[in-house]
Amino acid sequence: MTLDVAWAVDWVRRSAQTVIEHRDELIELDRQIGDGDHGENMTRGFTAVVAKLDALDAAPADIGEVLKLVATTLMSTVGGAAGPLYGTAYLRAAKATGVPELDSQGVVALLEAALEGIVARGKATTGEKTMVDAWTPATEAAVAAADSGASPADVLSAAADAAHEGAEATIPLVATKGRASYLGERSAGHLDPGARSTELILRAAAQAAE
Amino acid sequence: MTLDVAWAVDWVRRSAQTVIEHRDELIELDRQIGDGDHGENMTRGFTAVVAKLDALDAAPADIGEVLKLVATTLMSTVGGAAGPLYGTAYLRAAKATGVPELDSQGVVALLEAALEGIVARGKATTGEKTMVDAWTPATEAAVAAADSGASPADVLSAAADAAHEGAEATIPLVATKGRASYLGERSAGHLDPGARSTELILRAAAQAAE
Amino acid sequence: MAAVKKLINDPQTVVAESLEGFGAAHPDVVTIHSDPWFVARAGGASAGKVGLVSGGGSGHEPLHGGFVGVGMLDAAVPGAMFTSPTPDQIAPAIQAADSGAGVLAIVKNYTGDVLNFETAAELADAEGVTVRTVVVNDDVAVEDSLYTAGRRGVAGTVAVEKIAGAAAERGYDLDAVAAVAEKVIANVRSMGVALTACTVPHAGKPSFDLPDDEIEIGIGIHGEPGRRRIPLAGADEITEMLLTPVADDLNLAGGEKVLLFVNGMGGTPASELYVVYRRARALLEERGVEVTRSLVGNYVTSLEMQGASVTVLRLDDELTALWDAPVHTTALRW
Amino acid sequence: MAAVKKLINDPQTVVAESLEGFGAAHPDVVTIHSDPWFVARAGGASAGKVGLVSGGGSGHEPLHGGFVGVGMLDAAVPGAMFTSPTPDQIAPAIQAADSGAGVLAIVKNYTGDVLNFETAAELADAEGVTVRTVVVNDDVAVEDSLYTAGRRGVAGTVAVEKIAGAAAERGYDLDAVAAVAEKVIANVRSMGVALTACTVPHAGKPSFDLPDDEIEIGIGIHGEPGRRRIPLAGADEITEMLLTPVADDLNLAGGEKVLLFVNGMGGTPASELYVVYRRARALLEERGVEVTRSLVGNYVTSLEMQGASVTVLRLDDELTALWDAPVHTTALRW
Ligand SMILES: Nc1ncnc2c1ncn2[C@@H]1O[C@H](COP(=O)(O)OP(=O)(O)O)[C@@H](O)[C@H]1O
Ligand SMILES: Nc1ncnc2c1ncn2[C@@H]1O[C@H](COP(=O)(O)OP(=O)(O)O)[C@@H](O)[C@H]1O
Ligand SMILES: [Mg+2]
Ligand SMILES: [Mg+2]
Ligand SMILES: [Mg+2]
Ligand SMILES: [Mg+2]
Repeated sequence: MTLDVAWAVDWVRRSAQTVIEHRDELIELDRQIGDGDHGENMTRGFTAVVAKLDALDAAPADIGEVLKLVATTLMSTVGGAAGPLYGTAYLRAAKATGVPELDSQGVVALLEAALEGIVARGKATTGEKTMVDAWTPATEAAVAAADSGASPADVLSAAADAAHEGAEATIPLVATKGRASYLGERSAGHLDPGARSTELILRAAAQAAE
Repeated sequence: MTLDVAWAVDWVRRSAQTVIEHRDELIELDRQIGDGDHGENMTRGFTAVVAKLDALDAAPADIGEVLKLVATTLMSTVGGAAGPLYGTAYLRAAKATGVPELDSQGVVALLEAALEGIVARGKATTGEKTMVDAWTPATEAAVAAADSGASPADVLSAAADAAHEGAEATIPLVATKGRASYLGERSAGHLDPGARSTELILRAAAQAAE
Repeated sequence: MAAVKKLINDPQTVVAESLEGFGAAHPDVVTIHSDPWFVARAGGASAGKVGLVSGGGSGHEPLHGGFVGVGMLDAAVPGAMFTSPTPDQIAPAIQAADSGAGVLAIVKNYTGDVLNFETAAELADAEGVTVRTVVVNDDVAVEDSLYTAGRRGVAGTVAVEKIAGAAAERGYDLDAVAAVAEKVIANVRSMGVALTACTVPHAGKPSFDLPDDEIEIGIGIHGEPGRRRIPLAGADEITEMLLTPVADDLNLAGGEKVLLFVNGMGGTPASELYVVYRRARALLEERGVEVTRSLVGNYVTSLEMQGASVTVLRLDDELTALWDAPVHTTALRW
Repeated sequence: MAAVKKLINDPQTVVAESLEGFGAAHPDVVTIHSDPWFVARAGGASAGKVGLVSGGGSGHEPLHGGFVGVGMLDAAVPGAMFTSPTPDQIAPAIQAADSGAGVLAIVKNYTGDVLNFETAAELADAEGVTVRTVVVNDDVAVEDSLYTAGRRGVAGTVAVEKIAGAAAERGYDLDAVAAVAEKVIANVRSMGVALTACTVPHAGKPSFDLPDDEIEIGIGIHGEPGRRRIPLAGADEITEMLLTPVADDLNLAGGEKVLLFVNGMGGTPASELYVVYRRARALLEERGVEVTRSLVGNYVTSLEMQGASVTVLRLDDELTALWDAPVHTTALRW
């Protein structure tokens, strides 16, 4: 089994839907330890992405084209920290997936490229209470699943599960990157909004692959 | 029975005490239909009056001297509408009482002069929801009491009672003078703060005469 | 009474401490007199120039102290919070502003301000100063009638002070300065809205209680409730409720030129004031009125109140030139 | 979500409508570009002058649009409320500001601002514009460490923009303008306090919940909670909590000259800012430090937040002269 461009389009549409559904929750998480805009930023970005998708003359040729559209649209509409971070993630993922279909190792390559992009831009490592704390275990879980022969759908499902765990695990952390770091010790006890949006997006990927 | 300068000093001290005690109530009344400062203004003024009295080298010679001290001090410390109005009231009253002792007709003359001063300054007539609505019935009641042979203490007591009635009667009125007039119909249903402070001051006069 | 949540030390000292800070921050523009309290131009009265004095309760900053300086006021007299100053403050300020050419007192139409300035003018007159008084009454929310206290003076006061100040600087004599001030007063109208009340320090609680979904239309600048309370509406709709009575009262006709002034009540973000400005300007343009001058900002405030007022001044060439004339105060400068 | 009590029509349109109003009110100073949104000087880039561009989330007005004009910025890029603008807004603004002498980007130290400006600089560079970037990080409330996002950029940004702007106007080349901007950054520190939270329009509720008798010390300008929450105190005491870490971090010594800047967070009355100024100045004087320049007002705000920040800039002759140089923007003018 492999994932094709239809999966990519479905992933993006599901991402938009789940981000919009969780807009208020993401705002509230960001209000606790940031500036309360993450849900609004992601909603604005993914709404624009869907509008761009809808406006395409021809169906996108490959997964890479879809991801590139997401990358440039998020970059130009989200702003804040999340805009460049997710933008770079999708841009690197697009470059890693210039192929018509993805097998399990292809999915791993996509996730690894995205994570590398985020780290290259944001310079965060794990434990700093950022989206990296969701992306890193997600990527690791994907590697393990793919290495044990799981299908692309199962690889994504494992990634989403691990992203969930990773996001929850940000709660006790004291932030040392991003806006939450200004709070010092007071940032502990709250879930990182970017980690939560990461989890939502990876869950959407898994569901699109089901 | 007549009232002397000791009464005048006692009146002023009692006025200060009652105004200070009712500071918050006067603020609240003014907050309803004005700008919430009447209690503060009167407290500031009468606190200064008492300080001036305390600082006098020699006891005041006559009632007029006491009232003039009140007039100039209120004029220079109260501000707002109440400052010039009460200031003029006491100034006119001082002029009308350049005598060592006041009999009942002398008390009437004091009140009439005060009322005339307020009207001369503020150009309000009765029914406009101002302190004039307390001073006018007070003065009328004083005239009636004095004419029927009441003592100065009873004249003042009648005046205070009438001021109370007059103040209560401002509640349904729509203000057409002073700050409350800006509210139009919305000024109805509230007691006028200046009418209330008038009542307090006249009650202090009666109690000082007891 | 619970301590009120403000950056103050004590409600009794806030006005004095604030004036001290103001004087320390701007010694090149103002000098603070402390006994009695008033603000005068650094350097004192200019020989031969008509003096301009205004004043009123504190809590409306930058009005009036922020408008003391070249091209505007010579002195400003601050009362206690929301309370007119007393004659014995005003009279010395008038004297300080006089250089022999007389003094124009610019008074906002409140019983307290009018009465205290009246007495002060008598006192100054007794000291040989010629004083003329103009009374600003631009607030169309209030019915103007012979049988009431009349309309309040609100944000339009800035235009009166600026334009009369420029006239005085140009050498107009006292009658002429008074005449141009009266011309501004005759041609300026305002109306305001409050989204929240304000808290006078000594009162310790909000000036009125307003539910989260209601606003007060037709408020003054002393935290008084307005003429009516209405449900919260969009900025465009609210702006129309403010602009329409202003423009109607001025009888504005197509082709006329105006100054449009959107004033913040103290706690409204600048971004919102520009949203109001945008709509007010569009409404004027729909009437064929040309907005040739603009002012947007917090100039006549009610402490931390959220809300705004819209002021329109009908301009002619004289008023426009005087508006454009140089001004160097702490709050207005060009 | 209940409608939020603001003078806006819609959280989605408030930034655009506000910019439209801003442009309409001040056509002599700024031109508004709408696709993408940025504010540029009316008249465009001056030939041969280094261009200055800044930007950041909206909601801090007058920062940055209010500082566009002669002697300060060439362009300002507003993001959504409290959200950094995007590279495709910033890059055209940089290009518009360039007249061939290169552009200095003044960026406040937030991950979002830094990343978006970084990408924009790459884009502009690809179009042949030489871009240098300085990052303002004056907030001493935040620990500055190699292992964190570092200190935030807050009110000190005004000093950087003013002084670098004057340097550019005087003909300094790009390296020299960047050097003087870095000198300001090295010598400016700030710290802020919030008495109330602010409400971002799209969030619809206050940025934090603060009891009536508590305040947040060490806040930024995005409605984030501060470093710690303390019981309400008097203005003098609070001012000391702000000024002391600022002066300590600057290692101010007796005899040094400084600019003292008391900034309002948007909803604080001017009278209170001067109470803070008064105390901050006294504390500096107690240290033997001379306050030779002052600025007091709402310049870097957090919507309608009540609170203030204290900024101190160590001055030398060059910085003083550049601070004094003429400036003509909508928010700062002399
Ligand atoms: N340096 C970084 N590396 C990775 N992720 C980061 C970094 N800084 C911030 N983030 C992520 O960005 C999220 C905040 O995004 P958002 O609220 O949209 O932007 P902003 O902080 O500019 O308001 C945080 O929850 C965190 O997960
Ligand atoms: N024209 C007037 N004539 C008589 N009394 C007046 C007049 N205007 C106002 N007052 C009285 O003054 C009172 C308000 O006083 P105060 O609150 O101290 O002054 P201000 O209205 O300036 O804040 C009113 O309650 C009213 O009784
Ligand atoms: Mg955020
Ligand atoms: Mg009052
Ligand atoms: Mg008053
Ligand atoms: Mg943000």
